[in-house]
Amino acid sequence: MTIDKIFNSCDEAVADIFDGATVMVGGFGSYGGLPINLIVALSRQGAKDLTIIANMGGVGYELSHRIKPGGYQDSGILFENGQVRKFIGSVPALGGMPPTSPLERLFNEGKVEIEMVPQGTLAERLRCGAGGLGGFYTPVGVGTTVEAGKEKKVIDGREYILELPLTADFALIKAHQADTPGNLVYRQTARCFNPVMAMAAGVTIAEVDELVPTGQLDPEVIVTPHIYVNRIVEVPA
Amino acid sequence: MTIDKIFNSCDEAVADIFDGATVMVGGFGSYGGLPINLIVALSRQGAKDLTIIANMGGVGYELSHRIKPGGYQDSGILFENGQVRKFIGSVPALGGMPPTSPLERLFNEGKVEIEMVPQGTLAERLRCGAGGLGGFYTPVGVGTTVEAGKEKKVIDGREYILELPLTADFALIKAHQADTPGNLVYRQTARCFNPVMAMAAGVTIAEVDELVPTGQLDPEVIVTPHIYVNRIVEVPA
Amino acid sequence: MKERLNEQTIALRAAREFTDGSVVNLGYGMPGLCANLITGDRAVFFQSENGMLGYGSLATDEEKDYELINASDQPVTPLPGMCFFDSAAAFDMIRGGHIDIVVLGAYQVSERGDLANWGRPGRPATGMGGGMDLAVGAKKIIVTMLHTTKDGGPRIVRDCTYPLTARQCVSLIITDLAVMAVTEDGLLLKEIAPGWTVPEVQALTEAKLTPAADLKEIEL
Amino acid sequence: MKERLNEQTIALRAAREFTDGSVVNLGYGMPGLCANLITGDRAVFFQSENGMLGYGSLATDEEKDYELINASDQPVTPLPGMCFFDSAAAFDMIRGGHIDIVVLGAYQVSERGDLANWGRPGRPATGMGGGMDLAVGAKKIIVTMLHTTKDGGPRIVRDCTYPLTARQCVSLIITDLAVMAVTEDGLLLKEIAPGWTVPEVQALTEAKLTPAADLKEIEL
Repeated sequence: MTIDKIFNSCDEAVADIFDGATVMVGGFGSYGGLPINLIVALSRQGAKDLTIIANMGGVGYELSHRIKPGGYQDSGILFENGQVRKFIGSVPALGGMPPTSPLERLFNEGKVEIEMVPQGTLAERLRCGAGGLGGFYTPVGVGTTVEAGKEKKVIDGREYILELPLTADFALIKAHQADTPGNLVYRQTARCFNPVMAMAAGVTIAEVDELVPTGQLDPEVIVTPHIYVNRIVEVPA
Repeated sequence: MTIDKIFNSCDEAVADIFDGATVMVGGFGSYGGLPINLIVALSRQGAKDLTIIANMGGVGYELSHRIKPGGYQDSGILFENGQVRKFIGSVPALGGMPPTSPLERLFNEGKVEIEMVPQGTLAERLRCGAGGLGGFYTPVGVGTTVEAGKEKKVIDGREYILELPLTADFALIKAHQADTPGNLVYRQTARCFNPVMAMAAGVTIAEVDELVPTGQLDPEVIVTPHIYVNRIVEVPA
Repeated sequence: MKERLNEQTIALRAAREFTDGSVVNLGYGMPGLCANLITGDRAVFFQSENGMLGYGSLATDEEKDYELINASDQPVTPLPGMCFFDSAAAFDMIRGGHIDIVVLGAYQVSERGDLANWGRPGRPATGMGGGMDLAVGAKKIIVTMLHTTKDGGPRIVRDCTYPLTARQCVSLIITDLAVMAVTEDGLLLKEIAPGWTVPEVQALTEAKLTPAADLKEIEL
Repeated sequence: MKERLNEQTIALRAAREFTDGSVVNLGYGMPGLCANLITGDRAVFFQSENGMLGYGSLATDEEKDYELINASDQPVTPLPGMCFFDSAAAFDMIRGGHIDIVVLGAYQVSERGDLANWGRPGRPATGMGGGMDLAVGAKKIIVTMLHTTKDGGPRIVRDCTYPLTARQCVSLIITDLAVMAVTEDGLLLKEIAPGWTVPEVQALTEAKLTPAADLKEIEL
C-alpha cells in the first residue's frame, strides 16, 4: 500500500492550513512557477494571521495584467483579504509608481510586518532549514541595513553575517509533472524557488500540470524527490 | 568563437597540475563515478605534495578486485606513488583487516596527514566553498572527536559546530555525457560527489563517456552547468 | 534449542520495524541485507547517501551495474519511481530529518543510546563516512550488531570506550541474542533469542537490562 | 549635436564590455536590453537568477512563453546549450564568483563605487531582490543609469544617501552622459557623450571626475 497523496481539488489540499501558520509560496514572483490555484484556494479557505515566505509579495490582480495578458492572481489576494500578518521575502513591492503591490499598501498602513531578505540569502535560508543546518555566514548584506541585529564574523579576512534557517508549516508549490509517489519535475524557469521550498516545509502541497504513473519520469530528471511532497493536485495548464 | 574545452587526452588535461596543488577527486569511493583515467594520468604526471579532497582515500588496485571483477585504479595509486601530503575526506580506510588502503599504510608510517570529515559535512563544505559562503553550523559531530578545535554555538536550543568552506585548485570528475560548451549529465549513482566538486574547484577537469553536440542535452536534465567545467576528455566506457 | 541468530535473521528482524511508506537508509555491511527482505505489497523507500532513493534488492551477478550501487559498494536493482541526486542533496535529506529510519552497524552502544560505529583503538585512519550524519539526522536509529566481541566481551556497555558517532541517538538495538529499546530508564529487554534466559544475556551485557513486562522470544 | 544617450544606446555601450565567453547577469529594467545586443559569432552566456543559463534575446509577442522568463519578468528565447536550475543553485553561481559581469541599474553610485539600487526614501517596502547577492558576488559590476534624477540632481555622489546595496563594488558606470571607471583615486571619466564638455558633465555630478588622458567620445 502506498500512501495516497493525490487530492481532487486545491480546496481540499489546503483545507487544514490553520490560523497563524507559516506558509511558503513558490515561484519567483510573476506568473511562471506560481501555484496560482493553491493561492486562490487559500484565499477562499480564509486562514488568518499567516506568515508568508515568498520571493515576491505579489503584484495583485490589477497590476498582473502588465506582466501577462489577461492577468492572474498571486499572493496579493492573501494580503488584500487581510489574511497575512507577516511577509518574509526579497521583493515586497517593485520600484515603480507606488503602491506596486497590495502588500506595500498594507505595510504603509501598518497592517503587515515585513522581514526583508536578499534573494540569494532567502534561497540559502530555505536550504539551510531543509538540510538541518543551524545557520550560515554570508558576505551578502554586509555594510547594509540587512546586517542590523545579526552576528558578524571575520573568516579568512572577509566579513560575513550570520543568517538563520527558514522552515514552514506548509509550502504551496507549482510543478510541471508529478508521478504517483510524488516525484516532481518543473518546466524551464518555473523551477526557481519551488524545489527549495518543497524541501523546507512540513507539509508540501504541489499543484501540477500533469500527473503521470510511477516509472514514467526519468530517474535522472526528477528534481524534487517524492519524500518532500505530501499532497498533489492536478490542474491542467 | 566559443572557448574550446575539449582535450585529446587525460595526460594533456592534467599536465599543469602543480606540486603543492589541492585536488578534488570525484566519485563516492568505489568504481562508480570515479575519474579513473584522470587519476591514472595524474599518477603518470607525477605532481607531488598534493592535498587530495575526496570522499574515500581509495582502496588501491589490489583490494579493488573485491569490489569489481577485474579491479580498477583509484586514488590509492597517488598515495602509493608518494604524491600526496594530506588527505581530506570521510573514509581514508575501510574497517576490515588493516591496512585497507595505501593511505592507511602511509598514515600509519607518518607520511600522510589526514583531516577526517563526516561525509555530509564534506558535501556541504564543498557547496559552501562553491557558493561563496563563509561557513555553516551543523549538528553533526557534536560530542565527538570531530568538534575538536572548532567553534560551537547553541542556536534555538540546539548545539552546533562551525564548519568552513573547502575549495581546490583542480577537480577531477567523472560524468556520463558532456556537450560542447561543457554541460554535464551523470549516470545513476555515479553522480554522488562529482557535481559539488565541479562547482568548488578553480579548474574542473571532466572525463566523460560521451561528448555530444550543443543542444543535444535536454536543458531540464543538465546537472552541472558548463560554467563549472573547464576541460573535457572523452573516454568511451 | 539455544543458538545465536545469524546476520540474515538479525536483518529480517530489523526489517520488521519498517512501517509502510517509511524512508529507510541502510548502513554499511549487515544492514544492507534488509533491502532484500521487503516483499509483497509493502512500500518502503530505501535511500542511499551516495545519491539514490527508491532502489530495489541487491543485484544478482547478471543484474550488476557498477554505476547503480548502494553506499556499501553493492550493486542494487532499479525500481520504478526511483531517483538520483548528488551528495549534498543526499545529506540535506539525512541531516534535515527526512529519513524515517536508519539501520546502522556498531562496535559499541551505551545504555543511554550513545553510538560508536566507525573507529577502533589502533585504527586511526578508518573514517566515519556518513554515519555521523545519519545518526544525528534520522528520526529513528536502529542498530544491528553482534551482542559480543570476538573474544566474548560486551559491546552493549555503560559508556562507550570507542570513538563516538553521536550521543544518545540509538532507539533500538537488535543483536544475535536480543532486541533492546533505549529508554529514559536505560535498556529495556523486549525480545530474547530462542532458548536463552535473561541472566544469560545479562551476563554478556555490561549495561543493565530491564526485562520488559511482555518479554518474548524474538519473532520474525 | 548635444544629446543624452537613450536607454538602448546605454545598453549597447554596456554590451561592448562583454568579452567573448563571459557569463553575464542582467539586472532589472534597462540592463535587460543588453540580451538583444549580442550578435554574430560572439559567445556570451546570460545567467538569470531565477534559474537559467544561456538564454537568447527577448521574445517577440509570437515567441512569448511565460515559463521562460528572465528575472525582470520578460519572456526570452531559448538557445541550444542552455540549462535550468533552482534558486539556490542560481545564487551559488552568483555568490560564489562564477558570474563574470553583472549589469545593474542604480539610484546612486558613490565615488568609491558604493551602490544604492533598491530602496528610495519613503518606499520602505520595495526590496533588494537579488541585487545585493549580485553586487557582492559578480567579478565585475557595471552600472547603467541616467546621470541625473528627474529633477536634475546628481546620482553620482560622494556618499550614497539611499539605502546601500553593497559597498565598493562598482567597476564601471555607464550613463546617458558618460562612461566612468571607479579607481583607487576616485572616478575616472573615460568617455563622454557627443557634444558634451567635461565641465558640463562635472556640473551634473556630485563626485569629482578626473578626465582620462585618453578621454574620448562614447563609442558604440
